[in-house]
Amino acid sequence: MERLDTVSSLQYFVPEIVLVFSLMAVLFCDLISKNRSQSERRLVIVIPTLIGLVVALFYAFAGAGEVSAGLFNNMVALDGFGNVLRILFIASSIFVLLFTVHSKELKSVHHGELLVLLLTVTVSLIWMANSINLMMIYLALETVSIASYVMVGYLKTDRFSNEASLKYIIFGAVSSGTMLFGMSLLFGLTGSLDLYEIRAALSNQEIVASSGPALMVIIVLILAGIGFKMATVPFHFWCPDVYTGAPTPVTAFLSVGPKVAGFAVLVRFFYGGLSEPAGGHNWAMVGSVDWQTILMVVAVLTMSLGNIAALTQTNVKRLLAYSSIAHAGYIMMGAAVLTGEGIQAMVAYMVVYLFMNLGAFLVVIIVHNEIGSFEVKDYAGIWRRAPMLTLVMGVFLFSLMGIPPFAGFLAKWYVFSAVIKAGLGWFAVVGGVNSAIGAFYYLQILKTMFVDGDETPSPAKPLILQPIYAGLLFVLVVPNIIGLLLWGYLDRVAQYSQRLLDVI
Amino acid sequence: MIPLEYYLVVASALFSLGLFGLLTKKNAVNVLMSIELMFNAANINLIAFSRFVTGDTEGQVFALFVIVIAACESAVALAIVMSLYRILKGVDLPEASALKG
Amino acid sequence: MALKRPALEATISNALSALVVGGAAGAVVVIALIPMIAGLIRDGLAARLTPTMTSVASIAIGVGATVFLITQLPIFLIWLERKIAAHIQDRLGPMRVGWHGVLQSFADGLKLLFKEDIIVDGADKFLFKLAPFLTIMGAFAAFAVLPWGEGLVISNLNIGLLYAIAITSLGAIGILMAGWASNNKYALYGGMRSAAQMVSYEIPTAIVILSVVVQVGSLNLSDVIAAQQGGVGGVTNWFIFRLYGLNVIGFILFFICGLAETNRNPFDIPEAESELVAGFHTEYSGMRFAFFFLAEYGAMFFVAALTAVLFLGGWSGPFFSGPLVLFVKTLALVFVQMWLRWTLPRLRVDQLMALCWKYLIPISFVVLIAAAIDGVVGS
Amino acid sequence: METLAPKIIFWVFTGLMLGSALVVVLGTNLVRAAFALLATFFSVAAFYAMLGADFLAGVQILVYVGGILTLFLFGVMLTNRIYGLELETATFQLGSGALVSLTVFAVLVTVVLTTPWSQTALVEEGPTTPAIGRLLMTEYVLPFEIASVLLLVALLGAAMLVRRRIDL
Repeated sequence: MERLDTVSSLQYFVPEIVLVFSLMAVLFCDLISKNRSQSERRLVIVIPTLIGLVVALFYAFAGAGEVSAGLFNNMVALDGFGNVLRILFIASSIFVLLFTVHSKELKSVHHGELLVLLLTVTVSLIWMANSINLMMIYLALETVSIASYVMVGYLKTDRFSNEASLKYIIFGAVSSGTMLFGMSLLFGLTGSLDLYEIRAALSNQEIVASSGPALMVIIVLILAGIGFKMATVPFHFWCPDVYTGAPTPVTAFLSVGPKVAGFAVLVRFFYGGLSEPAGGHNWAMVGSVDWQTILMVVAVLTMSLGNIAALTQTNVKRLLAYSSIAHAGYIMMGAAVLTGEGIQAMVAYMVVYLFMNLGAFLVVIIVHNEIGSFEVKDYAGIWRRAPMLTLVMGVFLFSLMGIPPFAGFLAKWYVFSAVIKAGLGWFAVVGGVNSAIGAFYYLQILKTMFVDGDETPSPAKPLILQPIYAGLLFVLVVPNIIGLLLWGYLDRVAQYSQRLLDVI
Repeated sequence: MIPLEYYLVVASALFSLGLFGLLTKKNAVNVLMSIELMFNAANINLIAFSRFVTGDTEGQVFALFVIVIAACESAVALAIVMSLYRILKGVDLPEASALKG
Repeated sequence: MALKRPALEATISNALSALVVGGAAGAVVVIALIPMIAGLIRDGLAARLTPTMTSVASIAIGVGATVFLITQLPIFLIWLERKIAAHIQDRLGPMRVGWHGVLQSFADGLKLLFKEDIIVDGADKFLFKLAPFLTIMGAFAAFAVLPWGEGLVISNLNIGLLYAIAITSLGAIGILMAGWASNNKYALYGGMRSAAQMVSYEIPTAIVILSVVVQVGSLNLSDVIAAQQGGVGGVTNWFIFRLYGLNVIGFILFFICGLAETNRNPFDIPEAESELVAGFHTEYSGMRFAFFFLAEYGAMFFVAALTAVLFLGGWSGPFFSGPLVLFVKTLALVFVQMWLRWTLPRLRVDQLMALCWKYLIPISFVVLIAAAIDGVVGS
Repeated sequence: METLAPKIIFWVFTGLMLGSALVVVLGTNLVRAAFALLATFFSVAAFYAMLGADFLAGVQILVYVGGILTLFLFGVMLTNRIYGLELETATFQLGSGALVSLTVFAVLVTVVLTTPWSQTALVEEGPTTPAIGRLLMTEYVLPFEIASVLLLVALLGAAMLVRRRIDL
């Protein structure tokens, strides 16, 4: 593991720098266009945001090389895992940016601050996912949180948006305070903030023997903060309310970005700080606490609760929120197995999840633009008005279910095979049962869309897609349909991402 | 000299008090105050450890960042509270429960 | 003439309560002095006295001198202000008590001491009583780090400037508390305006202070003065003459912010009598009212003294150095403050905020960046 | 005398801190709770000073008392009917709240007291400002820059949220 100083780190940091500069540029463009008309002004701020994100995406691809190092004196990691997630975050932001353009919910508000916040969250998600220092983790996590609190409450005249934001900030502040307390105890126990030094300190037998309870408390406290971001049980309370109240494009973003970054922190913290490579693709825990069991229990509870609670939902956004909790459980399965395959499976799942979940939310946005409702029952008769849209939604939902020809199956296959390979057959069975339960509520939406008739007697007028949304739907749906053909690419990405900082 | 454990126990007490306020208070601003108590408890820990365990200023730098973050967080939180107050004319948490299910 | 019995009782009880208040005030002042006492034990006079004498003697001297200074100075300043106001308005001002009314403030103080101690109905009694102490504590505790001469500083804190900015913010809390506890809407508006104003103007103040800190390389006030000694006639090294004249801008900014921080004209909207009766101290009377007055004049003096220390060389002067030099410089600045008060009209609240956020803060950043660039180039 | 004084100071500030924190969480008057927070923040600053972190003590007073507390007071006063002092703050689930927090306290204290923290020899207290400044400009330069982004965004977001005008 190479430790680079500030100046030599900068060359690996181009996407982040591009994002920071573009957020300042957007702020500036917003200010100088104060006297323009609304549509002009929106153009003036959307274009620099898009350019910034695309340029950052380009550099993120260009920078995904073979080097692996601890940048800025071991503050953030540069490795395969981080490089893949970096691309993932920027890509999801581009999608979300394009979602906002014609969204009916955000039509009446000024977009300037929203785009600045979007760029901030994007860049700080990258920092969060790559932090290998407790202070960096905390700071990046809080930057993500604070910016997304404002994004959730962006519709300031809307009661739901405001309430969601208040709930989000209170739960967020509590969990971050709890995590901070845990971090302070960990700092005291090991005398360091650097995750790799913490691992070294915890390998010391003397400390291990005497610090069992302390380490246990620390892990529980820190899991509160990470679990909040991942929305895993028991820190998932906020998730349905916030997802329902937030503007839908923001919800779509929250369901991908911070969640993935939360899992990245989980991997960095537990694989980097609390376990060490033990030959082959295996990791072994350091310290005297069996945190693997904790993670497994959390994973099982999370997916079961998510799936069961989703069964009774009538609001699409709420249903997708519970579905995203369930998916967090599946991703957690990959994290809990403590092998390289587990990390591969997580990343593969997250990549696929990006396409299927954002796709489902895009359909929700389009339908809401048209019918102005998020209730499942109002989706009745969509099939007659927009057959293509319904088919596309079908693909996304089948993918979320994990039905074979679609990409979602591939994601689940990765996770379950990693779990079985680690010798945890029962864990895979639990996952399988959960997938079966999950199928119910996804099918329910489909049934409403396809079968249930529109009660209004007037002839159904066809739903017209904005060209930009049609293009986005196409981009999102294709990877889902040809899922199995993408196996080779996904495999390469997954293997590349397994290159965590000190295990190449 | 006061030993390390004294500071840690006081910090734990402060943390638990914050937790108690958090669980029992209805007013959003009061809940935010309780959260500040938790942040302060963690900061006492950090600084005590940086004095007794590491003997350098690393923990103090962390505490400095925590103070900065706490300031940002309460600014945004109170802005949200104000914004919600304009709609609800009150900031008791059980009132803010239109989102249910 | 003999007083009627109830009236006598009332007078006695008022006098007693005033004494209690006064005693409590003394206690608070002593609490405010704790940092100074600690500083004295640590470095102050320790070198010059024998070990056994150190603690007792230094505490006595420190407390005695400071209490005398901070309680008597405002009384003098109040008299000064009245005379200046009068002469600006072409009249004589107080003339009867003592030579040119020099004892007028003492007479007023005595009167305030014997006034009935009123706590309005519906006031939050505890906070109502606490607020003046908090305010006066914030104003006077700052004096602990003010260096009066070579080694003549009560507490030579190495975070002196930070301490000074931090502890003065207590005043804002005290004012907010007074405004709240009075249960009077004018008082509450006054308190909130005042707090908003003080918090806003703290930003440019701190940035200007930082620009000086960048040039000195220390937060210690003694170091700030040490960095300004020497030069032609002992004057040219003052910070106001350095940094290619940019520090003049810093000086002016700091002075303006000082006016706003102490709620002086033209920034006295918190107590704008034409809009808000008397602002946060509308409901206060007697000794407690006097406390707010003392705190205001103490804060004025401190801000002027800090300006002198930061930009005008502190106690080091062109011909000779010492406490008197700082005192003269400070009084000169206090005179300008009073002069402005009786010359300029009051700002509106939006003008006040616009001035701070749109002009003072950007300009202060320019000064800070210039100082930083100068420091980098210089090294 | 030499050994007694720090102890007295410690216990005084401990009492002040926990007492005022109790007022914050148990008191029924919201404004008093906010003002009690002043004492808490102040005694935390005193703790920092006792632990040799003089710069942090200054920052604590400056940011918490001068900034956050003022913000809270404004928050309280602007989000309540401000005339009349009956500013009650209601509580709920007192019993379970007490149970949970007492359990947490018991667990934390047990952990804190049973864990052998690896303590080093105490170094002489000195000014910490230069050391903190150096760390911020060398090792922690990235967090420092991130903090500036955070401050910018928090300012922007808070201003956006409280601006009354619904601008297009």
